[in-house]
Amino acid sequence: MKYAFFLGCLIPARELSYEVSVRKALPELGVELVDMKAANCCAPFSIQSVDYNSWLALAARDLCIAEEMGLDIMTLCNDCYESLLMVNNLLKKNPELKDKANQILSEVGKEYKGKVEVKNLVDVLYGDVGIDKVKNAIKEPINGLRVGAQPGCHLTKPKRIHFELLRGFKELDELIQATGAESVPYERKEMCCGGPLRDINDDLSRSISREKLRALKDSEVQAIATVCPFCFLQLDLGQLEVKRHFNEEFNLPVVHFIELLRMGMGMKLEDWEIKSHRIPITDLFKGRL
Amino acid sequence: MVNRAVMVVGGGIAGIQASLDLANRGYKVYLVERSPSIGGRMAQLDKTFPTMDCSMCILAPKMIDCSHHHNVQMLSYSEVKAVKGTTGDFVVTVLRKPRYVDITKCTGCGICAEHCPVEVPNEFDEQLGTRKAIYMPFPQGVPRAMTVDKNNCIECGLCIKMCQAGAVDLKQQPQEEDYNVGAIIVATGFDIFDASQIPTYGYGRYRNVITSLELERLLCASGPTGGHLIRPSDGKIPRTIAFIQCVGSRDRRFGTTYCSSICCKYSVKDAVLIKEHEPNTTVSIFYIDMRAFGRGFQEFVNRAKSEYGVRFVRSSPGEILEDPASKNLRIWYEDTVAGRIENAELDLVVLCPALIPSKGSHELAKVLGAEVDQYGFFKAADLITSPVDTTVQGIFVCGYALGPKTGDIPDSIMQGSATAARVAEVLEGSA
Amino acid sequence: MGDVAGTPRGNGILVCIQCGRCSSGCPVARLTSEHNPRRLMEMVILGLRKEVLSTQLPWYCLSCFTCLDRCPQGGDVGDVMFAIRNQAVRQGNIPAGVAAQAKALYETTRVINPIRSALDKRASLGLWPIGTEGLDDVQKILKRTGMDKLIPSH
Amino acid sequence: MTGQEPRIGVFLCHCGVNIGGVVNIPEVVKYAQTLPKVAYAEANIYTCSEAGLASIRENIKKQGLNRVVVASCTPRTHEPLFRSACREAGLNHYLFEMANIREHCSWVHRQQPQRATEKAKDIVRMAVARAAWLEPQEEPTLEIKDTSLVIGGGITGMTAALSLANQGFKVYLVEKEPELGGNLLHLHKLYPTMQNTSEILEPTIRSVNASDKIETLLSTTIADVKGYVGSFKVTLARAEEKREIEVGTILVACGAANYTPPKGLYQYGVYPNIMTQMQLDELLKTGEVTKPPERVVMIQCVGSRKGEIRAMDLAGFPKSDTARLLGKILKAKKEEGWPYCSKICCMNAIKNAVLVKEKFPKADVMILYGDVRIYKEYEDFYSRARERQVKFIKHIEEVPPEITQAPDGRLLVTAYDALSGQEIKLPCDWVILSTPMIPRKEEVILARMLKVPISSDGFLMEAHVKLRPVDTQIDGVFVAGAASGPKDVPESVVSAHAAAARAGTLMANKQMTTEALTSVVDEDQCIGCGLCEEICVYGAHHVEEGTSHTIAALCRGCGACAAECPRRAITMQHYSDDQILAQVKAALTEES
Repeated sequence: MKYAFFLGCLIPARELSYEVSVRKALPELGVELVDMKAANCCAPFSIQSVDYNSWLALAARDLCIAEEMGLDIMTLCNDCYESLLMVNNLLKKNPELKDKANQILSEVGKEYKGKVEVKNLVDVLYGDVGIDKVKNAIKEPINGLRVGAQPGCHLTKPKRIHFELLRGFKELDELIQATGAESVPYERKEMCCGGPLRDINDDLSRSISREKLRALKDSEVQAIATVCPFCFLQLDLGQLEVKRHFNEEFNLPVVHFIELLRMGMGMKLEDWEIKSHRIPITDLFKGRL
Repeated sequence: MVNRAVMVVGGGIAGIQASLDLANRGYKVYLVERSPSIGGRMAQLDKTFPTMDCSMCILAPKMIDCSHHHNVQMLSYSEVKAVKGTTGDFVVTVLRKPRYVDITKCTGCGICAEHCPVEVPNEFDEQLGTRKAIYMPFPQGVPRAMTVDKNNCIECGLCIKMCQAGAVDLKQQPQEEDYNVGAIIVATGFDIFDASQIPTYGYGRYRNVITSLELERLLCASGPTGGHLIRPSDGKIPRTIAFIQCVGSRDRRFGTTYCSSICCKYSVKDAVLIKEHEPNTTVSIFYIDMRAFGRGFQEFVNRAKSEYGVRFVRSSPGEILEDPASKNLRIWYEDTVAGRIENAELDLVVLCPALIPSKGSHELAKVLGAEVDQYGFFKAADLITSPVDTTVQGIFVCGYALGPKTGDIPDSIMQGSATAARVAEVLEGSA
Repeated sequence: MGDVAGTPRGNGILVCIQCGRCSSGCPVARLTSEHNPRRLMEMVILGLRKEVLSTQLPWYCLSCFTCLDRCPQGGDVGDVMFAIRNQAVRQGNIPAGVAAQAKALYETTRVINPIRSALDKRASLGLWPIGTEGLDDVQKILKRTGMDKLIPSH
Repeated sequence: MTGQEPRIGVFLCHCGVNIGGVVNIPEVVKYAQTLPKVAYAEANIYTCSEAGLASIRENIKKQGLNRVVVASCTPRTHEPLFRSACREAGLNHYLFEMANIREHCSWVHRQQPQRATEKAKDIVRMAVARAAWLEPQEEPTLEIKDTSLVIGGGITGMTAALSLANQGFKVYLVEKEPELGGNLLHLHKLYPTMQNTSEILEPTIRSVNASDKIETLLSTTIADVKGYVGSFKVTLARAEEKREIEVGTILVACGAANYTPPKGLYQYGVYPNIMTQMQLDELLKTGEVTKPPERVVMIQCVGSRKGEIRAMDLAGFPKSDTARLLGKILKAKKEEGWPYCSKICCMNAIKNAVLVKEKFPKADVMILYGDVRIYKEYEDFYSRARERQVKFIKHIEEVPPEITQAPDGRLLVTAYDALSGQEIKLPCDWVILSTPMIPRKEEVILARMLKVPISSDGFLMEAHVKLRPVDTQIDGVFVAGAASGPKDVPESVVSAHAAAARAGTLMANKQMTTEALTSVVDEDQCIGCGLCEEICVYGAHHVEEGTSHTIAALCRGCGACAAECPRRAITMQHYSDDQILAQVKAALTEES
């Protein structure tokens, strides 16, 4: 299994530990990652809000790069996933849009052909690697840990599937169970982390995070597992901000799901990685770090 | 020589009306009904607007007329399997499912049921009540004969011992019979949209979220609770109740884009009934458009508001959450006229699901070679000029088998009579 | 209304029956009465340009798509928001945060960029250095689409 | 049975828990057995069930019963059933008496089961007392002429006429206008198929004219109706000339009128370019539009869903004044509006909105509504209208839209949009008012001739709003289409076929029997004062050679004549003084 590895902007800038865990864990599961060094930003919501055509063209350019590599794309960030998948679907379905994008791309000597798929970490682990292979890779199961999964909005939404009809995000749940931990159901599981309003309306953004955190607290989870680096940032760093503004404290450790998997596979986290969590995880994962 | 025999498929109010009109005219009518008794959906209802007649009370006499009528031969617990021929000369093959009871001997006294040790949920009560493995779906059932539900029967033989008439016969076999008729009338009615397909409302997960048909049974004096409105989770009398309209209706996600036509109206009726049962209950109706069309309904809505204090909220709620401990429900909605997002705690929520084509009607359409519309209801030959003709000559359709063209019971009855006219025209006359 | 309905992401406006499932599911609308996706749709339908485009209203949306999830008409309310925002930006209505990201994109191909220490850390871990490869591609594209002119202070 | 000693059988019904849950039935059974002339009494779970009826039949024979009392629910729904049970057992069904211990007892006294039981005993005692005096009656048989009169030459009337003709009956089709077609003549296109009305009308009119069984009478009205089911004698008037025909059945299909707003309502008749949907239809049909409109605003429920329910109690009117008094009511209604929802206006508005869009693609079309009452699968039609950017604006009763005229002569609609919570100003070129279908004056006068009751909202009343939608309370008279309330074309066509079926069945059987429940005049006592003839609304009495006679087929057994008669010369069969008084006595005597 070989993928064009789409890093996006946030991970190299803020969530290095996510990237590192992926680079360490996936090869163990037979996944080979090839970097997309010439890629540009996926054109997330902020850019989509400014101009539609630019969104199409920028995302299409990244897709072209993957096509040139002849590889499907794997993203880590839900925003990148949403943007690239949406555009890929749009251009595949709609020849007019495809021509429009290609006219713009002709400026930079590229042409979108529609030959690759866009996948996210969960798709790859659950769909391509397979849940059994993941289970087998678990050496030190994280038994008994009550985890609240935060799949993030754009894991399912960009497929324009009514997730009302597939509540609970069974793929991520099963992956968490595979590590031996328990994926605890909680109210508003499908609810947004609040991240998208960061820098637009911080107060609202934090209030939403608070609601989410309250729901998680209510169902007595010990840790939150995220897939999207934005969700991670919003719920990890966010807890400090919530504490500062509403002086309401949760102390819920947040981990990237891949870290959970990695610990389950018996790979210890390094000191700097542990420190990169604003809410300390040391007590919770004693002996695994 | 005109073939003055007709087959009516479906023993609901529409089929009954068509049968009686034709029988009174001297036609031989074969009335085919899939379930053990005729009566259809109307038999399940509590009371009917606006006379507030008890539904069964005005239906029962018509049902019995059918069973008495020398021109009506009832083929209950039977299904149409095949059709050959054309107008004036159809040959219909009917599967007579084994009742395991000799209908000519059984008096329906019910002693067998009293002794039957097997108790299962009763479909007629929307699973809220129970029946035995040998049963009559409801006391006024027609024909007045028991039926053995072989899937649940443990063959203990008690019923055979108990039956004075010696009517029970567990060895009965399915039989296929051919009937030669001049015309066919389809009156297969509707089924209910599965509300659990909209998980945000929690039907199937939250016990105090019920469908309107379940409510009818709860309100009905001869229903599982003897007409006492109690909520499923704890048998308490609900003090705060909400109706939610358009559950599956006007919904593109399930292809049920149409308005089911009756939900607004029966909700107002039920709301008023609840107020009459328990005056100090808060009843709210959540709607998008209050479609109280037709004579008397708008006036009824006004009375529900002013006299009974029923609350009307223009809103389609976003979600319902259950409190695991109390099983009370929290409903999130926007009062769109006030522009406020609100939430309220409720004891009971009644969903008003879309009406969809009845099970098996699609197969029937295939057998008949009749076209169905995009929703799966029988297609009228011409929406304006031939509203009760199917696309096949000599085959007619009435009641909800036509889809939401049928606003309510009077519409079904009119269509039933209309098919009778069409049959007479086609068989006796020049059209 | 036409301006929105006419755009690729805006046609969701046409199916709206104002039922209120989007608003009652919206996490933001629950917190502030200022945001109400249903009302915003109605205002667009009525063609209240000024009230919609020159205010904060289009910028409250999280793009969490819960509305899309709830809409019985399958209407993509979340998408309509982008159609509205595109118009708002052309009226000069663009929040600082969005403007900053757009600017960063134009100048570095990224909306967020690593700080010095993060770059050093990458190096120390032997990860490939984040550069600005493809920058003139990005700039060519944004010039072609005219988005460069939409970025304030640029 | 007369002269024979009464042997009364009493059957008490539990009606499941309806009665049994409140009244102590076993106790009442015991009590009934003690009553004079009662030979037998039993209880049934459901007397109306096969088992219950079987038991009645058996015991008539076994116990030699010659009177039967059933104490259960209402005769309205169940008497025919029990009567036939008696007949089947060879007992004249006028020897059957029914006591209502459900509506009159168990349902209204749920809280006091003890006293309810006592009351049930009283009711049963009274029924038994009357039963003792019951006498067998012979029901007159009427010949039914196989000719039908259809009143109204609109789509409903023509469809009904064709159906009857196709069933093989002779039909007189009467239309007051000089041509067939009715309301459809004024409409442009029909939903949901969007066909031109002519596509529907012309073929229908052609087949009406082609049918040798239909005699069409144009510019003709109904002057008078005499007779009764099977042989109505109808006087038709064409200008001056009168003509009498005899028919077995009558179908009323005179349709409905369209409400015209009073001058000034929404500035109707004050400013130009304010019209009703009907007028818009004609405009779109003729297509004579000088200047294409930039914006068209439609307002729903103009004159409907207004005011309170006020019964149009015509029964109280002296016949001669019907027209005048009715005129008054219609005038009042014109001011205050009609209470009901006219059902078809929303669809009609959307249809015309789409047509306007097709004709003038640039036009902005807005519909101000209270509720969008697009029922049935027409919802898809509503969706298509939104896709064509027809705009729907919900206003609330409290803040009705206002219309003024801008200096430039354009109209300005100011409306409160409930869903955005703000007032909006809509400069526009046309304002279209959606007005309801309302009862016709002629229709109501006709109703008086036919003795068909009028419903509270002025339309002809069905025999039973749920179960008998096209029958009337008068045997042989049927109603179809908008005459019994607003209907669109498909619904009217269905009701036309339904009425044709009911009438056809009646005529196909060639004869029917009617209730013996009529008045009889004791000729020795009668002085021929004619009071009975005067008060009988059914015209069942006429005085000849100094004595009054009853026309059995017309008599509805109301008993007004018997009550009026100064000489007590009139007896109501099956409701004789003896029977009533026995009942009253029983009511007053304390139970033993």
